[in-house]
Amino acid sequence: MSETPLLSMRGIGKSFLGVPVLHGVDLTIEQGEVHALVGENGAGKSTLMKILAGVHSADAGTVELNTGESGGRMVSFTHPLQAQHAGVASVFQEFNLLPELSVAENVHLGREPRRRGLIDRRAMAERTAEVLADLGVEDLAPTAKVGSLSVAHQQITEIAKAVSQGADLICMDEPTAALADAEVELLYRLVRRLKERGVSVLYVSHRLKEIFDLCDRITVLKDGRLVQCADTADITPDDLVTAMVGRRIEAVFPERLEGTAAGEVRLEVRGGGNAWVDGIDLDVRAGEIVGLAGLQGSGRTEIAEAVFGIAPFTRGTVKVDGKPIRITRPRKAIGAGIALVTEDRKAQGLALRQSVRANARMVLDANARVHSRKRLNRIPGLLSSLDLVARGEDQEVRYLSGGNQQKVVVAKWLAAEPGVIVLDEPTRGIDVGAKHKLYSVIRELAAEGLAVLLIASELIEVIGLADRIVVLHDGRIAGELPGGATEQDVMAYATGRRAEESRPA
Amino acid sequence: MTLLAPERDRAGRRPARRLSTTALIYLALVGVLALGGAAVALDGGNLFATANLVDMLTRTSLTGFLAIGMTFVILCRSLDLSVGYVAALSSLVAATTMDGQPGNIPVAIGLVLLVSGLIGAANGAFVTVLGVNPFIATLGTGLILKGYLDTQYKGPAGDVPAVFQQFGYTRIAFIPVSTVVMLVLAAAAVWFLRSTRTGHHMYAVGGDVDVARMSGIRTKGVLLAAHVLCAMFAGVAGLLLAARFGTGSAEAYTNLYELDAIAAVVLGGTLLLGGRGGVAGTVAGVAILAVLDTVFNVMQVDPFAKDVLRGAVIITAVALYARRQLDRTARRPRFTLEGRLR
Amino acid sequence: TTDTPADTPDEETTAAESGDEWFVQADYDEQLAQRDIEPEGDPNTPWLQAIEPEWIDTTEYAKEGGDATLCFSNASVSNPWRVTGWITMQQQVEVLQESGQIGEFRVSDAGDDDDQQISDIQAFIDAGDCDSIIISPSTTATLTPAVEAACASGVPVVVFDRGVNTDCAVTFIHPIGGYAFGADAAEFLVDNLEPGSTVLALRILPGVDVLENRWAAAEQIFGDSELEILGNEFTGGDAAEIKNIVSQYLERGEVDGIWMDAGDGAVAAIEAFEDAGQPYPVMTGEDELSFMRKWEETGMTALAPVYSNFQWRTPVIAATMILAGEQVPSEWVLPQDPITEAELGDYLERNADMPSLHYAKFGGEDLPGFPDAWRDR
Amino acid sequence: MTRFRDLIAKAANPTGTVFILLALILVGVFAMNPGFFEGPSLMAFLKQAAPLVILAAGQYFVIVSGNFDLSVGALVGAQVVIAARLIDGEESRTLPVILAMIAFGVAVGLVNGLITTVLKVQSFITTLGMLLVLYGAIRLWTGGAPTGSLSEAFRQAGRFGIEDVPVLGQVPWALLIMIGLGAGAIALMRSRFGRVLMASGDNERAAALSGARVDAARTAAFVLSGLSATVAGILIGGYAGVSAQVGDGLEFTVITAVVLGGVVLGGGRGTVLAAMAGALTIEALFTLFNQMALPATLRPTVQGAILIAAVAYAARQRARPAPAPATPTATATATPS
Ligand SMILES: Nc1ncnc2c1ncn2[C@@H]1O[C@H](COP(=O)(O)OP(=O)(O)OP(=O)(O)O)[C@@H](O)[C@H]1O
Ligand SMILES: Nc1ncnc2c1ncn2[C@@H]1O[C@H](COP(=O)(O)OP(=O)(O)OP(=O)(O)O)[C@@H](O)[C@H]1O
Ligand SMILES: [Mg+2]
Ligand SMILES: [Mg+2]
Repeated sequence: MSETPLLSMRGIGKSFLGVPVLHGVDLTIEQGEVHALVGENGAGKSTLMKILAGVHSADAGTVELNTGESGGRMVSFTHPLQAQHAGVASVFQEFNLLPELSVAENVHLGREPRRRGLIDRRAMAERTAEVLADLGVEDLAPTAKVGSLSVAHQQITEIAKAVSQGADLICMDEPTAALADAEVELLYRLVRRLKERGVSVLYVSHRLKEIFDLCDRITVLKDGRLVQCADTADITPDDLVTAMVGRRIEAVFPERLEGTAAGEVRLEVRGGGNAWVDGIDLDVRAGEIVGLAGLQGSGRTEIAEAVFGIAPFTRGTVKVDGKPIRITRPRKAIGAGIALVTEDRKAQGLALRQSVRANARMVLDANARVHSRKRLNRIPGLLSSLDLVARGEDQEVRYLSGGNQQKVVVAKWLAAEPGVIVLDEPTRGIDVGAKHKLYSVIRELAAEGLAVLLIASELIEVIGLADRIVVLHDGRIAGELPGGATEQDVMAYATGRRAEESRPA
Repeated sequence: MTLLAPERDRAGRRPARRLSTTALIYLALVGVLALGGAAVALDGGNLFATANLVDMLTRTSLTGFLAIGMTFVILCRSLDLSVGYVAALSSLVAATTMDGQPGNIPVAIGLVLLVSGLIGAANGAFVTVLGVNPFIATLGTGLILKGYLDTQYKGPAGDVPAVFQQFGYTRIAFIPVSTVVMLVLAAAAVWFLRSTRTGHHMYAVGGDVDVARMSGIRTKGVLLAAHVLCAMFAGVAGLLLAARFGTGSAEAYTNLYELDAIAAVVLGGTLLLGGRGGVAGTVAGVAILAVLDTVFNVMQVDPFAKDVLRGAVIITAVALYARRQLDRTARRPRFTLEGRLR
Repeated sequence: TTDTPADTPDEETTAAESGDEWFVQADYDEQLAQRDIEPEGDPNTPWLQAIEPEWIDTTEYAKEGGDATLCFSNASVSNPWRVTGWITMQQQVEVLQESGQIGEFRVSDAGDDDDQQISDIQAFIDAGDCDSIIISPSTTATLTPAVEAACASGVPVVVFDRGVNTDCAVTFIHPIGGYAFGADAAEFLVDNLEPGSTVLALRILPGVDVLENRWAAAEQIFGDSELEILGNEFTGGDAAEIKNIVSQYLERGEVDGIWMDAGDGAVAAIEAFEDAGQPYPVMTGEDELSFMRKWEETGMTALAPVYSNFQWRTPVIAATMILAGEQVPSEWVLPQDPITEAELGDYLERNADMPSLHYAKFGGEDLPGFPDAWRDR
Repeated sequence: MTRFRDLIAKAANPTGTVFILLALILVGVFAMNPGFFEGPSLMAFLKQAAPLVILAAGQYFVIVSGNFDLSVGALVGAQVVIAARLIDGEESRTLPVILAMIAFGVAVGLVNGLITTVLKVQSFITTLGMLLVLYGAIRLWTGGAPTGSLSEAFRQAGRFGIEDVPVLGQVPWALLIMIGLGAGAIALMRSRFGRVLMASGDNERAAALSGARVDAARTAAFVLSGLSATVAGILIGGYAGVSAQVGDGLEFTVITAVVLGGVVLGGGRGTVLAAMAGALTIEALFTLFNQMALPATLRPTVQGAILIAAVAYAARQRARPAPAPATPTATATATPS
């Protein structure tokens, strides 16, 4: 690989709303290589990729692209289309499909094949079928409506869309996040095929195994800075983790606060089940942090939603503080003292155009049973104890950074003084400082006697914070581990490699 | 390469086939015809007598033109409240340009399409460039046109030559020419939405502008095109008015044609939120309204009772569609009944 | 097939109103003169009177056996004047049905939509079983082709109220007209106000010919007078709008006279003077009862010009006459006398049971449904 | 200096735009007719404006929760006709009929709300259908034109006021009712209900997951709109009496007013005060047209142009980049209140 690199980005800087998220990052990608971009949540991987794809424009730095016959030239894309024309295709982290259209229409959206000026649907279907066949996908009809597909098939559609653009460089942001094992296998084949054809791939993933299986080189980002760029052969998984995290894992999580003791069972589920989960037995005690671990799609969010009454359990029993209760709506859950920090804070947690104050008191305002003057008066104190950074309580939350938005969400629930709090991916997409703050908040909550149910995709978070870890596999509890268990143990259950023998049927 | 229907591998079994929305609406049309026919028959009449068929079909043409145009903008998640004014203005432009001279007809048609197209472009520009909500933008355009019409034309003006009046009056057997033209344009619109890029992209723009933009679609251009087309169809409606009236009439805007058109589009199964539906459904929606009107007319229903019934029918129909859409977002279950027994 | 009588480029109309001028001197002169002509016929049945009728023979339409099917295409019943007239017409029809002259009476209401009315008329033609078609056109010019088509179908056509630009109908029934209405009102103001007085004109809508004619005549007369016209405003016939406008004029200065092109909402205009603490203006409204009652109550100087509501009786009678082969006037001009202060008490007494938004000269006192049909509409 | 900057910032705020527009129009009116600002004529202006302001407040609740109410014009008309027919000149019936009207307004709002929230019919269609139903039903009931007449007592609220107040002349009841209801609306928006309503319009799902009864709040907004139409009907009927055309087209005027007030169709943004200011602005604009003796037929044109320009201006303001946020270094913790 001595020729000029396909892509070289130099000194890329980017700020959102005054908060820098990338500081002078360099990235080079050679022709035909699979290049991994790794880093913690919020490290800036997606942002860097979006700059390359023309979704965002960089505040500083240069991008030199060496595709096709045109020699190296400086580019600065202001629109995804420009990037596509220059040979850079992207599969974004958020889905980018139109559910009402068919697979073929989505794959060719904006680039419909035409015959005599008219859309050639036959060609569209044929080419889509070819692309899919090329990718080794056999069970996806080009005419199927995307809205009716499984998440995995939608992801495949996205990839097919990128591939069909005939790009020299394809960027994939966590393409396997929604895929089951067999489907991941499919993606492996797919990436290798692209590589054989001389296409370069920029591969963003949190799954270390994939990175070592697939990638030639690895670039590590941390807090928006380039930490390391190495050949895969020259680095071990342990080194990589150290590079990503930058400190020893144990040091990351605050110690359990003094005086925290597991008390009475506050939340008890027996044989809980609905269309998405089954046979759930769960106890969360006062002062206890229970982690829920599992792969994507294993049903963690569904348990949270069932406990909170969004998609209630249709079988089994739930007791809160010893009292049996049928939680059929969020209002009932809130009345019973349960709080849920949802996984998607923008769609489910915040009214983005309202002020910090309005959001923070939303739960109190909406529920007469928890509303009180005393609690309202506590809100400012609550916000400052969370170290909220904002111009004031009147600022609209959409102008806050992700971490601060999350603090507002947490504040709105704490304002209601719940007895049980369920946190679904509370640290998703927020920066390290804010994460740390949240970790200590979670510890404090436990110390105050709350029962905490914590869902996190980052295994280390569950391992580092939870007193007990309940591992899900395919909608059922696969096993239970003590806090501090190894990732391998958790993964053994999560992947279904190990099932708990001792569990009652 | 196996091309399994994805539904099957997803749920493990093929769900009961659902009728497409358009098919459902045509079924509804048949139902309305049957019920209406029965009601009229009980009343001692015959809904399918030539006179009534002609009446029904004639009613479809004017609303048809407006509703087809409206379908474009609604598909793009926009709206046009100015079509009634555009139609009125177009009837005047047509009639004054023709001025009784058959030779002027081509110029007049061209001018009408130009003027209405420009108004549509203005609507589109307000929405896309100035970022004004379409409801407000087109309401504003409507007001501007109203002022112009009231100031400029103090009543009917212009004179439509007899040749052009044929457009409004001639029939082939019991099918009025205007209805044939409407159906031809509807077919063209179906083709346009299906086969041209701009038409196809309207679904994308209405479905999700961001996705459309990220896929390289010039969303503003598409929206603009939808508005231009909508206004041009309103221009054609104005031509029909001119042909029917033999003159141009500013007063035509008082009939709230825009609301009729929107009602027909929505009855036709096009989502008011954009991204789904089509002209085929719209034609059925127009037809349903026309059948109802004819039935009311034949049965001598009080004109005010007609309004009540119309309002009720529109709400009921949309409520039924909404019901169908509810379960579409449902998440796929993992533990169905058999899962539980497992 | 084609429904147009077509190919008859209407020479007589092309010259007429293709422009935007509403004033036609000849028509104006004729209408003003007609006001002073004694109509033929019994003054007790003004709906059967006619001014300078030109009787025409209708034997070609004569039909044996009575029980005729009359088809009526109504523009709308969207304002109180039309509502009153429509009730009168229905009552008249009942009488004729009882006497066996009319069998079925079929109606379409176009809701003020010209295009709709064209369809309605076509439907009558296509049905083929109408013995006569009665049309109250929603707009003059636009309904012309449809009326021509009705004529061409061979059945006798009766047009009333607003006209059309063709004389193919067997008879066209109407009161004297808009110029006379506007002139009656304007002359009254000129006569009852000092030179230099101010007058505000309140109008309903622009662009409606009967209304435009009223204003055109008034402008003519005001132009020759020494009255100062403060403005002419469109109110949409909405009382609140009328009161707003009058109040605003009163804030800026005195208003001595009010000219209105129709009576609905006249009371609101009067109240604006009361609320502003100003003396009552000299005022012209219409023979609408709430105005006439207010007029009597306040004792103000006023006139109720009339656009004869009783004309709604005439068309059905005319149709039966035609079908009986009797002569009818080719243009049936009905009298249109304004109600003066001297007649005010009399008309109020005769209509004592009637609701507001009823028209004093509705001419249905002798019909069997009186007074319930109008009172409990 | 900072105060001045604050002022500029407020003005640039889309919600602030309406106050500037109102001020400009009033300056125009003053230039044409300085007498406008004398007590009595100002009072008369406010008396005329009161119904629209009250309707704007009602419509605001619906719009801010993410819906439309196109049926208010027809409802105002219906209420006036109902009042005239049921009272039929009998003073003693005034109060019972007003109660019946309130019940009717609530019922119409409730039906609008339930069809929209329970049957999931878009409010545009629901209220369009309701418009047709009300328009037709009321005319069916009265045979096409209003019958009966209003009592003197009924007309008090809309027509009269506290007489002989120094400087002002008559202080209209309508103005007092407007101020009372306006204050009530502002208070309501600050109450828990208002906050829930606002949140529901901004992010329905987040509100529901916070335990808000989104559907109930939205239905309540329609009921409030129905009530505001009832009060507006009482005032308009009282002000000018019955006519067949009353209420026609009011729905578009009132939506225009609310939007001029910077309230965004789609929900979650704007204040009720600004919405009411939008209604005053429209009324002031009509007054200005009148003072300028602008030909009546041209007025819609000017109105349409101003509407588009004002909304485009507000959209521009909104699209501007966010105000400079606090930098992480200058940690400004939320101010304790
Ligand atoms: N549009 C935006 N506006 C404001 N802040 C943003 C925006 N997009 C990203 N950020 C912030 O920039 C930082 C980097 O985000 P980015 O999405 O690039 O992280 P990432 O490395 O892809 O994380 P993950 O692994 O969670 O996907 C985060 O703190 C995020 O909150
Ligand atoms: N059996 C299944 N097969 C495929 N997709 C599923 C299945 N069950 C759920 N999903 C979908 O996968 C996505 C993630 O599922 P779920 O929310 O249950 O996972 P989770 O364990 O909470 O993971 P995460 O919170 O990390 O997304 C959802 O969109 C869900 O609809
Ligand atoms: Mg990312
Ligand atoms: Mg989840």
